[in-house]
Amino acid sequence: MARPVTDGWLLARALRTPGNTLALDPAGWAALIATARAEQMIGTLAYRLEGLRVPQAVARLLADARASAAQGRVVALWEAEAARRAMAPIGVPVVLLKGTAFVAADLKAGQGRSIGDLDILVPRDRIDAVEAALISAGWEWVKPDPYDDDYYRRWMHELPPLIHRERDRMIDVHHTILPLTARITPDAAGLLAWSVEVEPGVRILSRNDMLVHAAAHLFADGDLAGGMRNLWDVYCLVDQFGTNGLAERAAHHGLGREVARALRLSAALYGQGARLNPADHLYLRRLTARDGWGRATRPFTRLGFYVRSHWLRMPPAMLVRHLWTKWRGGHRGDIV
Amino acid sequence: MRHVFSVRIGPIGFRIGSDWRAPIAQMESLYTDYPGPHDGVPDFNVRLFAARPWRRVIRPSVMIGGDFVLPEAAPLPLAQGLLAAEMGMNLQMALGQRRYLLLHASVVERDGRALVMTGMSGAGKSTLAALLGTRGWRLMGDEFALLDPATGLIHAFPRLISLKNAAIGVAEAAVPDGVFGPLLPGTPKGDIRHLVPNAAAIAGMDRAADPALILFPRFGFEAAERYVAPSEVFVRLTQASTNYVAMGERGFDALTRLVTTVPARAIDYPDTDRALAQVEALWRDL
Amino acid sequence: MSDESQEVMPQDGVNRRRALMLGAVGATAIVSIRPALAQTAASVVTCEIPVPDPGRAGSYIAADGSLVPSGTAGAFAPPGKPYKGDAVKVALNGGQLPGTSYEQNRAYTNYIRRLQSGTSGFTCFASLQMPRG
Amino acid sequence: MARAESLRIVHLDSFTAVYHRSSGITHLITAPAPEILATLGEAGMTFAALTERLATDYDLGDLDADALAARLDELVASGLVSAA
Repeated sequence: MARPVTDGWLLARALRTPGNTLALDPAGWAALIATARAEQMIGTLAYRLEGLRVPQAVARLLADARASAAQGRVVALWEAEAARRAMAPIGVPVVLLKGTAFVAADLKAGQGRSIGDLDILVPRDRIDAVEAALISAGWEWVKPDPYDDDYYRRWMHELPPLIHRERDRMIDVHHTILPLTARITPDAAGLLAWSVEVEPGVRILSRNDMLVHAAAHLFADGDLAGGMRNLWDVYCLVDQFGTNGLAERAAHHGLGREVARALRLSAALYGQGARLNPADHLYLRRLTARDGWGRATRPFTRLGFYVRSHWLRMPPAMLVRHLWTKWRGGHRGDIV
Repeated sequence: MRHVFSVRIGPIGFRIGSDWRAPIAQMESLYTDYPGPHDGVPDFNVRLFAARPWRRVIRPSVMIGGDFVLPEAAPLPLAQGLLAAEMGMNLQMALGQRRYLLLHASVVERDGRALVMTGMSGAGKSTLAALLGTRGWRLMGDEFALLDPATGLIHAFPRLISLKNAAIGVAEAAVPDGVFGPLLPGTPKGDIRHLVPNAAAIAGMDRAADPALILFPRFGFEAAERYVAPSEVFVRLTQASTNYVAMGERGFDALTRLVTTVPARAIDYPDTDRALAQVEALWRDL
Repeated sequence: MSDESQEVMPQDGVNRRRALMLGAVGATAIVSIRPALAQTAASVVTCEIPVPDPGRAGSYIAADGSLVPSGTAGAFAPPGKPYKGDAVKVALNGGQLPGTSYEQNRAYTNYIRRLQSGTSGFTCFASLQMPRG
Repeated sequence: MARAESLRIVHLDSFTAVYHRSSGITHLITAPAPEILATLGEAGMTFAALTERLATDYDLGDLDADALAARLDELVASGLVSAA
């Protein structure tokens, strides 16, 4: 390397070619670990580097991260099981999304992955029944703010978040994978119809739909926060299952462009590389905006993507109203 | 970051970065006899930074960041930058430590055996540990006991001793040759002054010890002591641990082993002299 | 493992049959340990814990915190009024509930530790198990 | 039919600490819960068999089936016992 890498590429290269980390000096290791923690990928890195002859201090730290991820997996699967038990009486299976789905099905993308909330997908016409079943099983509303609540119910693709009163864990109940205000409307019924059972009452999306969801979440919804991790998911899913039929499925959901971009960017970061267009480079600049202390960098690029994420989600007049309400409420959003 | 200081406290390495020189200079001076992180790689990072670039110079206030952060943590004035650094290090341990079961406790050692003192803030566990450290005991730490699930041993974590309010005068009188940090008046926790652990504590910080007695001291009452049942010790220590649940089965095994093999007593004490005598008597009777 | 394991787990045919109380419907035998740092900030000062649950008013509280018929030897009459959250917090951390003897305090705090979801005061108890300053 | 889940059980005093492997949650339980868990075992048994077995091993006084059912329900609610 001509000059030391000082952004998210340090992490991307370590994941792509673990053996190269053996050339790192102590400062390089410190930067890699801080970056991986900030991107919530320390568990992923720890599994990826397992067995390498890294310095002892690093080996200990990575062993801790693996133990922590293993415990996170237990807790995530138990939340899924709790939701299954709560929803069994109303006959709605739990369709797991994102991290919990990966660990439930033992996918490569789930190895060491940090998992926050439990995300599930349910049929839109059963959402009231699901809400009632969860509340009777001990989940409670998180947000008392009436604007937020109203906003969720009218415009979002999910219920306002619920938290379990004894276990302190959140559940996000989705009825589709993009906000209703977004300009793209994926086939939510099709997602459910093509889902596959991993055990009785517990299902995950089909492999192509998991990729479509990851891409939708990254490029048609969010501001790319957590993007390095999401693209690692994409890389692992493609590596494990290939892309057979993916383009057709993505087109069916109206997300062909987003899926194609996810494939290019994940290959650029973690795989064999890809032919990138100018916009792709801008995305990568945002995705890797992280320094060796784990700090967010490139504030203007981040701000641009933050505004874009809202633009995608809402019609302009609504966006103005939303940002105004948020601003008045003192929420500035996590843009820097 | 502009200014950087790395240090190892017991088994744990830290890298502290700061937008200002002053907190780093204070740490360099107070931690002067401490080694650096194993292999040069820190376990945790702490960042002291200005909320907005201009707040580096205009009414400078220190935000605490790091690998693990609590939302809504309030900034401290730059004059309390040393406290900010110490809080940042504690926070990394409280939120991020996964190798050792972390017990909010002070620990001293004699003959390879550890006395663990836990209880609410203000119970005097820091002060007692500091005083015992001058009377034939080795101070292992005043904030966290690091219980190793693999061995059942307690590892030392002798960071600067954090003395609050009345304890400052007590320690200054009892440890006249001690090295103290600057007096930090008016912090969110009252007046604070740090005491550097003595040479024996620093030189011995890589020696783990076998836990032999758990004490729940309580200051401000007539001298008394009582037996504490294992189940009560268990529940109280789960609540005195910031990572018990996150440690999973390793935490369960470590803690049940501790409470079923190590005796526990609650002691009330009216003044520190009495407390020290009570501790010595209990220790003799083990 | 402690010596008690022998007592609790009789080997078939060796020990004499030990009395086992199944308890009344509505009592509880399980307490779950919650994380000490991941709590939502519930109000500690304003919540209250009745001892015992109003549904079992009149019961006495035994040393281990279980509810027993009133007048049972070695058990304690219930306190007249519910305890405030902050008083319970102090007691759970080794302090004393106001106006109690040592044994009485232990019985009441054991009762509170055994509170389970659905019992009055449980949410308050749960919110008390928060990190200390 | 009910069975005890995969558990780590350590008897402390009048309370018993139980680690539930599937959930990662620690419970502190007291009589009669430890005895019920030990009797059920991971193989499990029916309610009738459980009642009979407990009555053989312990002096249950006047056996109250409702109370036993309530204790079992608590164990199911905590996740320590799975009903099948």
